[in-house]
Amino acid sequence: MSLIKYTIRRIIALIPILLGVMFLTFWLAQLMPSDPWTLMAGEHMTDARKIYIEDQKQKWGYYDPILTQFLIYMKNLFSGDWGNTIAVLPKDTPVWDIISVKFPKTFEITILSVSIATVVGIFAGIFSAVHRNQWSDTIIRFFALVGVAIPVFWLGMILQFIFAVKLGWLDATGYQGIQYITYKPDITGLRLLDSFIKGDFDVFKDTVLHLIMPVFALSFISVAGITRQTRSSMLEVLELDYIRTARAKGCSEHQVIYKHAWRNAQITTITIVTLSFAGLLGGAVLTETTFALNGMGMMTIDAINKQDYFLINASVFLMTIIFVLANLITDILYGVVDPRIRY
Amino acid sequence: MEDIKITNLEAKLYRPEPFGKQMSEITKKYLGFLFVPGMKSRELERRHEMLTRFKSKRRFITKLNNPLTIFGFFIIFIVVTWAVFAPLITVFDYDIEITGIAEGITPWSAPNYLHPLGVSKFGRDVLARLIWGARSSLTMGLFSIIISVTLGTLLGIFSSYQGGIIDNLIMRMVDIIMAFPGLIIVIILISILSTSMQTILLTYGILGIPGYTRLIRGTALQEKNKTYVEAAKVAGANDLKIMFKHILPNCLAPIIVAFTFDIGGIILSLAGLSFLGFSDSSLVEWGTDINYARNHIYDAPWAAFTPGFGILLTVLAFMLVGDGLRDALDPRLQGRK
Amino acid sequence: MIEVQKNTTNSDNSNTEEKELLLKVKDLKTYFYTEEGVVKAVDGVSFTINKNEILGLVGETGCGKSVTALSLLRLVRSPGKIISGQIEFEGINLIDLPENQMLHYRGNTITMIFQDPMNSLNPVMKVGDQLAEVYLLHQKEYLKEELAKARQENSILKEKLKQMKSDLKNASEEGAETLKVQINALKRKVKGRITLKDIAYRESSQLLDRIGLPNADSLINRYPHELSGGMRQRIMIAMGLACNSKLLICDEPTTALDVTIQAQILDMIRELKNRLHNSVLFITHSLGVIFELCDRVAVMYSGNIVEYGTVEDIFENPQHPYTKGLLAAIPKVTPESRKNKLAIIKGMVPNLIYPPSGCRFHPRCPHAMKVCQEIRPDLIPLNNAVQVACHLYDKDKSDPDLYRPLTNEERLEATI
Amino acid sequence: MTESISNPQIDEIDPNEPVLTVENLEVEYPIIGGLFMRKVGTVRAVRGVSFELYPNETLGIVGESGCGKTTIAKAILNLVKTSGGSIRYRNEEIQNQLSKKRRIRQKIQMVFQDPDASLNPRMKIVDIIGEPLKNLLGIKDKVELRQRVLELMTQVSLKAEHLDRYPHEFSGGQKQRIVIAKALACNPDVIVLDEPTSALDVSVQAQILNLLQELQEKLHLAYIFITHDLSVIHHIGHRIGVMYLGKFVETGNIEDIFYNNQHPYTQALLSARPAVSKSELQEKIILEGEIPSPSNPPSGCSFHPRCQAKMLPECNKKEPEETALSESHHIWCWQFGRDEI
Repeated sequence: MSLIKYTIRRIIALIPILLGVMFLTFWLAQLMPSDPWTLMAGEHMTDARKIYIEDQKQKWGYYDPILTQFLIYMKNLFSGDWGNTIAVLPKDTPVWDIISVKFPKTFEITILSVSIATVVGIFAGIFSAVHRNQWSDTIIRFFALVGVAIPVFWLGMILQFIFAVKLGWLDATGYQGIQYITYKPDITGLRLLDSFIKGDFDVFKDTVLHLIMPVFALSFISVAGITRQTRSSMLEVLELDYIRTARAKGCSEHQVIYKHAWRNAQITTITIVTLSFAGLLGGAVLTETTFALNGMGMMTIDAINKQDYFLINASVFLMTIIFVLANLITDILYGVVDPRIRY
Repeated sequence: MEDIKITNLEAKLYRPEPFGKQMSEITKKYLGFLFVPGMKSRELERRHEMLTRFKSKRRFITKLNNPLTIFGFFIIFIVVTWAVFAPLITVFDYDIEITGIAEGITPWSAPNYLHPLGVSKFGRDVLARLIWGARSSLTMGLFSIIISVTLGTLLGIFSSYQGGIIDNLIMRMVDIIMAFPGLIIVIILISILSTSMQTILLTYGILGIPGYTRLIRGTALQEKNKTYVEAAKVAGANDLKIMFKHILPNCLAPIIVAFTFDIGGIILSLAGLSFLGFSDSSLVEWGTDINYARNHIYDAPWAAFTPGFGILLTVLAFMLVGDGLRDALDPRLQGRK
Repeated sequence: MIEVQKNTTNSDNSNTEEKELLLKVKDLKTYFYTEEGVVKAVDGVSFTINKNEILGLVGETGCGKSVTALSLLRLVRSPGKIISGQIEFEGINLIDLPENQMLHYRGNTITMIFQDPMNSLNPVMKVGDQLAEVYLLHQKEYLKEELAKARQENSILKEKLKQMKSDLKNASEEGAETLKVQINALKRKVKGRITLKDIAYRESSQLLDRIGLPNADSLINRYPHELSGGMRQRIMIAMGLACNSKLLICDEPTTALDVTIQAQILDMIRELKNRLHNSVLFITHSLGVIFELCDRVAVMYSGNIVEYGTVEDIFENPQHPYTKGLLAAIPKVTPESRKNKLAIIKGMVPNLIYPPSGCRFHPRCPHAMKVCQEIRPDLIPLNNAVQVACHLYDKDKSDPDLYRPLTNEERLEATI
Repeated sequence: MTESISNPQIDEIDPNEPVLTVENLEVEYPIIGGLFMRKVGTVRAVRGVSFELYPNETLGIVGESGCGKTTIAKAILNLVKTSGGSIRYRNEEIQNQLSKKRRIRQKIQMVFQDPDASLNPRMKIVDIIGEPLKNLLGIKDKVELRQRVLELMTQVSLKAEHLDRYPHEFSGGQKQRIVIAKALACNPDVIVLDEPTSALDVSVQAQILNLLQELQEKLHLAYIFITHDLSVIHHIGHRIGVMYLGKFVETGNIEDIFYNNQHPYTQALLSARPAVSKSELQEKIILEGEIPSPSNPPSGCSFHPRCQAKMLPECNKKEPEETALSESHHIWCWQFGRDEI
């Protein structure tokens, strides 16, 4: 009961944030040096083109003040019309069509990386906390810090150099081998999942081989954060009084750690996991660039470079929504794990 | 009550002793028992008294004394030396590094004795660019973080102390800014404004404010409810004094830790930004170098690896020191090791 | 309800010798290796606890009483370490036991209650889970038996239910009505599947009932933060008594509570002890609580026991200067006590890293002699039951140089 | 700019003139909750408390946690906002505006419960004790400040070498001395002591209590001594108010409260106090249940659900009124008030 109330309260608290972000993005995109309509026009315009542009101008409220434009934009957004691309190829396609192709790609890498990172990070963190100040702890801490400090694109390049250039085991870039370039993941959009469902194990294997390096690079970085967070919250929890009670009850060290301490340390780990998921989803730009994976990140950069107004807006909105949702999920999980929070 | 009372004369004459005299006192007290036989047990007590006086400092330093932190300090020292004395260390001038070295040098050539780390685009010396790059990374990292820390701290303390509507308003703004996808929004801002160093620096500085505001607000809220704040009010301190004389000094520990961490973080994201091509072209920058060398990992891997290694080491150093500082400063970890 | 205080506590002290020995601690030393130096928190403590008695351990902050308690269960955490000594529990030296056998004692035969009930219960686990855990840890066999019984009963009930349902089909109209009522009643009793945890839960709720907590059923489904401090402490006590432990160690269980709640908790401990005939080691800094609750008392100062004997003897006729000072420092509620100033013990508790030489109390002691500075006194028995660690009661005081009072100057040196 | 240190009008002491008068003090805290985190109710932490404080006397306020005794202290010192009643310092209304009146701020000081928490860990002792001197008396000169601080420290038996140390280098008792020295800095008339010894050990408590008594004799201070420990207040107090759930239930002098107590709560509280000698032992009255939450106090007399005296019909309907048993002894209980209605 109270959990539902708590959830509703969290959702209400998130709405103004979402609106604020949307407006700011909208405003920033308007501030960009070039005007979408001029870009749209091109050099040699047919009359039909002129009419089309004028239509678009009317539709998006070009002649109205910015607030009205924003409202119009929001209205269109909710009715499913996210605008058409202006400069990014293919031109004049609905933005949503492009995103629905790019998004699963990024999503696939992200979910894989974060799941691996979560499992590894939590265990490494607990191990490190339990063996505090022993050599194994120092090594884990050092690697965790390396993970935080390493530039992901550089890590990617090193992987490429070793496994693609020197050893020749893997392809340096891309999503698939040249022979599968036409393969369309048309069930969920996730290449691994679709090929597995359809039984195309050649494609599946090919995809796995292509994803190993980017997923490794991304998870190496998120593992670091998760390990550090888990370690420090475990250390904190292990000093608390109720851990002493658990020991006095006769719990073995294993029970103390996994039954009592870990449940309480989870709370902070949840945050870092959900936030790194949201962060990777929005910020896999660098990895995608390094490995030439044509996902959301690369698309957004392309859109900014070409000043594709609608595409920029749409992708920033999407990333913010994901971030806000991740926050919401974190909050709800907090409430589930810790009964004290949902008063 | 106590055995020793201070005479009035003593009270009037009492001034803090000069440092040298204090030190000689300490040596006398530390080592006195060596010279006077049979004094040992009582000397131990005195020694303990002196120890408690210096305990906090001592504890702080011993806590920093672990191999990882020392390693971090060592690297920071080297990188800072590079940045400050770059013109003395390398034979290649900054201008030459920008325009490229005179003819006769093949671009992307392998390391040789004149160019120990090889040559990159336009015949630029990789080592020289590594050294010059430290300068721009550190300057940009430091300046933007100083903007964030100063403004973020002020806002955080103010927000937490005022509470109510002001606090709510500030925190909603913070939430909004923090909900943006960081790198993307920087790129958008830069493409609106310009890719000059000042713009990038300011953008990062301003986008960093909310993080600090939130951090400081959290700590300050805890401090605000402690009894010493009420005691200060009873002693007649006004709001400004309470905010900056009482609350702020007690919030410094997390600021210092976050500061060290974030210098590393900013250097890292600046590198990412230049890797994507959004950088000030008049700067020697590690990220830019990697960007240039990206397509040459087949024929000139050194050109990409060296600056990357520079980034890794510098960032790692700041993180190591930040980690060490956190262990030393965190009150929750105090008193155990 | 006005309850006359049961003076059982002080009544049967006379026959201490006849009592059976439960725990014998000998020369226990627990040190903490910190950066500033070695903290000698417990430095040679010896005492015994008999069956069916309450021993009080009293002392001021930092005298090592809590560390003593934790040492008994070997719960001292790094950087602390038990250096030497013996902890003989029913003839078995706990110090030598391997860790997995020690687990069998913790929470089972020896249980412990801590000071702060707020933080001593796991905030994310229901009260019932935490109580059930004790049963699951230590009484699995018993639970399994109960489970088998419960399952059998349940299956019988299920059969009966089936039978009734089939009866219902061919019952007359009148009979059907009553049958329906019966079936519904039975349905509530029958459970789908009974697990070990259910049994543990049932036991927990019965336990809470037994020790007199109202609404045990709803209590076990709550989280600790929903309960008051006194309630939490009662849950802690219940947890300690779940397995009919032989020794209950209470580490300042009432310090964080209000006086009226403290009275309730003390009453409860006293009553439970009378019912279960277990032993209690009660640690507190409050002499009053000791006086009202305990049979015997050990007074600790700076890691040592300085006086040890029956509560009556020590409170009526304290021997050690520290005990005397402590008793005199308490404001009393009698008309004449207001007229005088409180007696004070000069100085402050010594640091445990560099404790004073000899008797640790000598820098604050009004009777300090030269010998106190040099030799640490042992506990020596006085008139039968009381033992005191003080040079004032040395039998041989022939050496005039050793047994002269400290000069003012020496004293000053010692108090720095 | 700076106000003069000694105000002749204030410094004159008339022992029969109350130095502090509190009338019908009310303090409320909002309860925040619901879907939108709005105010959904109020906790009446203090409900109509009145007392007078005379120079040279110690007024004890006794009660269990959550009964509002600390709130009274904070209300007097303007650390919480009051919602009703009046607080007067020698006939000058100071309710909710003490912070603005530097002249009176000097005269009312406070000692907090936890000496550890009431000292700013990042300030030196000289700065801590010197703070009121700087802020309230406007002493800016460093040498003079050190001088004054040293005098104060001597008064509470601290040594000159302690001047430049940080709080963590002191023991609990010494820290409390520092706090007392700070409170004494501006020659106050009233010191509110909020459980000044409850965080301390018995032997240190005795030192502090003796110090407080000495200071009172020497400086003619008036104390409001808040505590939960009856034996302490028996030792140091002159008049006592026993509080339960935001209200006084019984007030009187030592004789009245300790040897002629009438209210069932006072009796229970006294008997619950652990004795340390045979002569003090008495029958235990074990109260049942817990102290109710002040956000949802019981109807009528707030003590009635735990009261062990015979229940009267009024007990759970109307709040009891004040009844004077003697000139000094007042009680809020229907067992006494009923006859006169």
